[in-house]
Amino acid sequence: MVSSVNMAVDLGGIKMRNPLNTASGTFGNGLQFEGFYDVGATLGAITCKGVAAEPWDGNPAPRLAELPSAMLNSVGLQNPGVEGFVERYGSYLTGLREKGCQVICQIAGHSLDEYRRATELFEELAPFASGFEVNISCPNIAAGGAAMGGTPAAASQVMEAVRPLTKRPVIVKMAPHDVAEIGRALEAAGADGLSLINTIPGMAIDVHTRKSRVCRPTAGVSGPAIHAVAVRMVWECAQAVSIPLCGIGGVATGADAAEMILAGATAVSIGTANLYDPTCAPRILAELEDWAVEQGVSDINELIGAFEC
Amino acid sequence: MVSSVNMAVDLGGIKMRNPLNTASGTFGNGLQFEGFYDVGATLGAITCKGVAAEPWDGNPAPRLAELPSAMLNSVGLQNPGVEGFVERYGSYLTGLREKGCQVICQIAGHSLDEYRRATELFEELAPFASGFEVNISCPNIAAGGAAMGGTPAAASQVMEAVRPLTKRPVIVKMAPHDVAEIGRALEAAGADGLSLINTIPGMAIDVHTRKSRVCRPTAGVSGPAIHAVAVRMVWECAQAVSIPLCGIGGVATGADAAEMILAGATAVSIGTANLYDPTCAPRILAELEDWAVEQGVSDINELIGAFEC
Amino acid sequence: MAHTDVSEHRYTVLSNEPVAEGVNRLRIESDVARTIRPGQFMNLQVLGDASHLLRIPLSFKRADAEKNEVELLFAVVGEGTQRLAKMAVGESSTLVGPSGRGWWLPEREGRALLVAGGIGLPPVLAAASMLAAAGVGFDAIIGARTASMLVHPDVDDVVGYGIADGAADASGGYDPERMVLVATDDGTAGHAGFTTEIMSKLVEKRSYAQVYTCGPAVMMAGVARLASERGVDCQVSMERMMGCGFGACSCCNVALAKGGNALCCQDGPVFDAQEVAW
Amino acid sequence: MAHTDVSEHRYTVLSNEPVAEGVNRLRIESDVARTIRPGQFMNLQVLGDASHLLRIPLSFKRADAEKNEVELLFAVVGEGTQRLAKMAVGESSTLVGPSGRGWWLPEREGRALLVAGGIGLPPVLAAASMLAAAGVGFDAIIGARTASMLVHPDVDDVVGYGIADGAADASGGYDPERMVLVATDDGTAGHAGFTTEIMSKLVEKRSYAQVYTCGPAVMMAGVARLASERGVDCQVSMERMMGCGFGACSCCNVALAKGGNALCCQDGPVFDAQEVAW
Ligand SMILES: Cc1cc2nc3c(=O)[nH]c(=O)nc-3n(C[C@H](O)[C@H](O)[C@H](O)COP(=O)(O)OP(=O)(O)OC[C@H]3O[C@@H](n4cnc5c(N)ncnc54)[C@H](O)[C@@H]3O)c2cc1C
Ligand SMILES: Cc1cc2nc3c(=O)[nH]c(=O)nc-3n(C[C@H](O)[C@H](O)[C@H](O)COP(=O)(O)OP(=O)(O)OC[C@H]3O[C@@H](n4cnc5c(N)ncnc54)[C@H](O)[C@@H]3O)c2cc1C
Ligand SMILES: Cc1cc2nc3c(=O)[nH]c(=O)nc-3n(C[C@H](O)[C@H](O)[C@H](O)COP(=O)(O)O)c2cc1C
Ligand SMILES: Cc1cc2nc3c(=O)[nH]c(=O)nc-3n(C[C@H](O)[C@H](O)[C@H](O)COP(=O)(O)O)c2cc1C
Ligand code: FES
Ligand code: FES
Repeated sequence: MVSSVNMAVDLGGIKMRNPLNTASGTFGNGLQFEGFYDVGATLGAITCKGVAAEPWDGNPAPRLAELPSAMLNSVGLQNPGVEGFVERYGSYLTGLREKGCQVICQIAGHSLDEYRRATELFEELAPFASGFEVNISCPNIAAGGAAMGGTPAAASQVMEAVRPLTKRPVIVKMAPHDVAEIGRALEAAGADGLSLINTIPGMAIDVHTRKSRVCRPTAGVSGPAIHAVAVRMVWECAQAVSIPLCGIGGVATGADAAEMILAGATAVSIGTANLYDPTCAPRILAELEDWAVEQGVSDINELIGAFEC
Repeated sequence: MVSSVNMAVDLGGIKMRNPLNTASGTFGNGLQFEGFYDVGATLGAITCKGVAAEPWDGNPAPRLAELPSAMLNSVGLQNPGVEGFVERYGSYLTGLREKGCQVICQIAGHSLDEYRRATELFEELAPFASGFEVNISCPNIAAGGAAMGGTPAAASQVMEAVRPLTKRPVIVKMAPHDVAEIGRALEAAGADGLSLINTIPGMAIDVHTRKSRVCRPTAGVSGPAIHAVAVRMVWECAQAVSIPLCGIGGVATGADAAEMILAGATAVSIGTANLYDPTCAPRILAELEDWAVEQGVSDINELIGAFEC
Repeated sequence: MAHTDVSEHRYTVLSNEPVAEGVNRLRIESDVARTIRPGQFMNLQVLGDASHLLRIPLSFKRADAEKNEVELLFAVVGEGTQRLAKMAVGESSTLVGPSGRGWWLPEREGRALLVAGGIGLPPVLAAASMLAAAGVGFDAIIGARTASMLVHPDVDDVVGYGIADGAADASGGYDPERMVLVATDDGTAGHAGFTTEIMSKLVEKRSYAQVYTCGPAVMMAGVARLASERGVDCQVSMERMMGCGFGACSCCNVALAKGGNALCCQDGPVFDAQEVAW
Repeated sequence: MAHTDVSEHRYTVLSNEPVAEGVNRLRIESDVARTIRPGQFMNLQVLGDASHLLRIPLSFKRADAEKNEVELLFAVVGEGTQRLAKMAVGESSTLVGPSGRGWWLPEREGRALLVAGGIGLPPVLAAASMLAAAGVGFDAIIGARTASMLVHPDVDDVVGYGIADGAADASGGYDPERMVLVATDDGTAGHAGFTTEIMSKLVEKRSYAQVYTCGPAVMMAGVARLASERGVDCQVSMERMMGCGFGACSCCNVALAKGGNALCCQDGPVFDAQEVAW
């Protein structure tokens, strides 16, 4: 990809060749997309599915419902544990690194101890990880996840537990809630960057059976329907912290990604759009680059936070 | 409307012939819909546009942008003040009451004092008001609105200021934020009911100009895109309080309204759908009634909070 | 103030085809033809894509109350108008209208001047028909970005066409006084430049009692300024994004010179140019 | 585990018409025909309504690698399949596939039994073709709610039709042993009742090495139980709402008998019935 505009960005020490990243849980672990395009040659980074120290089964079916311009999921972090993950994807992910695509491994846990153990295992088994993303915002598990990230104090605790265990960059995946306040707390606790937002908790009821359309009463809303809310939260968070942000939520076009950057995001992750439009990432990247050219900058970094209000 | 199911509900002392209400700011003050159907003969209640003691100009253009399955508005509570409102709509609204449709007047203000003055003026000038809704959740004004309703303490203050000034039912319109906690505080402060949610703050940037697509950086997202989030918040709030709720957010079909009721709403307001589908209310009412029949109940009240989880 | 005559009507497509670059002529059958007046508008629902909630507000060129027919011109600019352009003959949906306040006849005696820019054309053509029917003489300035975007047949049909004195009027008669002048940004037809440039010369030659204008906001502001400098009354048809189109949401405000806001869909879309804060 | 052969392909509609009440036959031209195998599926995008994000996962009846053609049958159940039913000849969009793991040939020698319920039919017809090509004899039980919902021509075409012994096979030959039995819930054709009722009698008369089934979950569970009681291997084609259809989201889990979850789109849709936690 030859371009007149420098597209490289630095997400808290994770040096990306361009701002495009993938949202955890919506990109398998990269391999699933190799039939669509050359992942390693295209993206700035990929963020892998949340992985815990031990394997998790995830939630029972049904995990998915369709909503207007959105989907509702309750996967519940099904994952094979760090060992299983490294076994299955380690060599593939090592290959991605060699192609210049950064690999961000996501750390999940039900308790501080589990977060610690997962981090230790990753440190030991995943030399290919460019950095880590700590998931304190999954709305679909009963313990850990959003339950651990709901207040500045709880969020900091997780960051403080993980921080001493690795020298690699650590970013934190935030829930769509009090992002300025919690962002500040996470920055103080040593986060190298923040990614936001995770899905917005929502509810869909089958009015005939009076039961949830998914396996739990509430689940996570994602997709274009949440984009404007996500951009607003990125902007609010950007005002509050000085560490870099990865903007996530309903990005499906280059313009959507550009909005995130203008609002203050250094990198942008594609989530749900990967699922229904698996070839979207190279297109979004091209559109983003065209936009940077149109804006007359020589470096995309000039556009970060360049929203005028 | 002859029905085998009792559709009448009691929204904190506001006795509605059926659960259908309209969301403030999306229904003019009723009169605008008379060309579409007989408002007074159809709805359980209407909620009027927010009105302050003195006239407000509202925000400059543009106030509106279209989003996927949603719209973004920044009207900023343009209103003619209580006197102007009563002068223009008083006799029409008195007529609605006579037809059996309740009239809820919405109170807006920039400060506790302004909320008090508006309430006093309404008490004096609006005998047609069945009750009041206090707006502590408008995201589109710099002072008052959501700024007054952001914490349990601030929200209670407004309720405590208004409460002694009227004997009529007072419900409070809540922002999509900490609804359980703030709901409990409002119940303790004497609210007869709660209505939720107001629009979700969002942001839409024109990436060519780098400026907001509306007049302020952030504005309010409404429509089908927010429905699942709204249902979840109604459910969360219903667990936390024992006063009745009016469910609002993206209701466009009878099934959407039924979800609100199952989640714990006593009444349901139609908002944005009134704008793009102005004849929707009678259709939604018929669908809701069909659903109640299908569910085999003799009284719609049996379905309030009947979500099974 | 209340527009309880605004209602929902079905419409059925009678014809729908391109008439200039990026412009379609749409003929619909609808009851709204019976009540709609020049300068008013209707808000059309185009089915198919539930992610686009809002209707499409369109002015019209001509309504035939007897045949229940309305003729519209619309620019294909975004996804809504693209879907509208795909509606086939016989397809039907609903519209909300007739909406807003339309043009009024000149309050003073004398000639009228019509200035249309781009897709501001349809309501200006409706004004022409209104004036012709009332026996008010008028001249017209029609602007477009380039020749291929000029809606020749429709302009011709209603006000006559070309940079010439004298033209057929809407009733088929002939007004030997009428001037119809064309401007394109790139000079591919008529004057190379803006309609306001023609207007500033024309108002020196002829005197007018009333200007009717619709087009891009910057053009209308220029037209309003020229009219006001000459002390000529000026009616402008304003555009705003519309949430409802019938006064229910307050999304379509037009700032007023005296302070405060009017609603474009209810108090307009036609305003006295003097009342608007430009 | 990795399905890097899953890719995006264009498809163009060759024909699309109703063949039974609420069921369309869709023939498409697409490269996916070259690689897709019986029991696999594809995930079709239907353009038009941006509010529906998800693609429509469909199994297929027959693929012709030489002609680049795939034949599908789909039930019109909701908005997505309604839009698909409106796609006209020549219209095109994209699909993702070939997805998942298809049917495999029986591991033991002997006759196979096919059991299809409702719109579970297409993958079962694909299994029939696969068996016929491999020279494996089979019987078939085809269920529907009512006679008008039976897809006569397609069943006939592939396995023969009717409550009779002996039927034409896919290669046009004649299998004098083949039984093709029909059940409708309301008795308007064949046995009045469930396919499992026929099956429980049939397995007493004939012995089978392998059952292939697709249909409503409750039917498949019944078929799996009957098979397991008789010690017959059973392959089931499962359905789940799918976020992606290629292993990227983990939305389509199928609970396993040994504990844990498989992904329907990647580890299935065809599973060994014994592996599934019913
Ligand atoms: C009272 C009124 C009368 C109108 N009459 C006509 C007419 O006779 N013929 C005609 O071609 N157009 C007319 N318009 C403009 C027309 O409504 C818009 O072009 C149309 O809504 C665009 O829809 P879209 O989905 O294709 O575009 P979008 O994709 O929504 O937007 C494309 C562009 O059009 C602008 N736009 C969108 N909606 C409106 C709107 N409601 N008003 C103004 N600009 C808008 C957007 O800002 C954007 O720049 C009128 C508008 C109003 C308010
Ligand atoms: C692997 C696989 C193969 C399939 N093969 C076929 C086939 O060959 N022919 C056929 O007619 N149908 C098949 N289906 C089912 C088909 O995908 C759904 O009927 C279709 O997606 C419904 O879309 P809709 O938008 O019309 O319905 P919606 O309005 O979304 O829903 C209508 C109903 O269909 C159900 N449904 C929606 N999506 C799915 C889904 N992905 N899987 C199962 N049920 C769903 C909903 O729960 C609801 O009850 C298959 C499904 C899977 C998973
Ligand atoms: C099916 C699915 C699974 C997800 N799994 C995870 C996960 O494991 N970890 C996580 O942090 N976020 C997860 N998310 C949230 C996404 O990473 C992302 O934050 C969210 O979907 C919003 O972005 P989008 O609208 O672009 O999808 C998941 C989302 C979806 C739709
Ligand atoms: C154009 C517009 C104006 C609004 N004005 C008000 C208002 O004056 N007071 C208020 O409490 N809510 C106001 N709202 C919020 C609605 O009452 C409602 O809470 C919100 O739109 C969510 O419901 P919906 O998705 O059905 O529209 C407004 C919403 C819109 C779209
Ligand atoms: S568009 Fe709703 S008030 Fe004008
Ligand atoms: S549908 Fe996404 S993993 Fe199966």
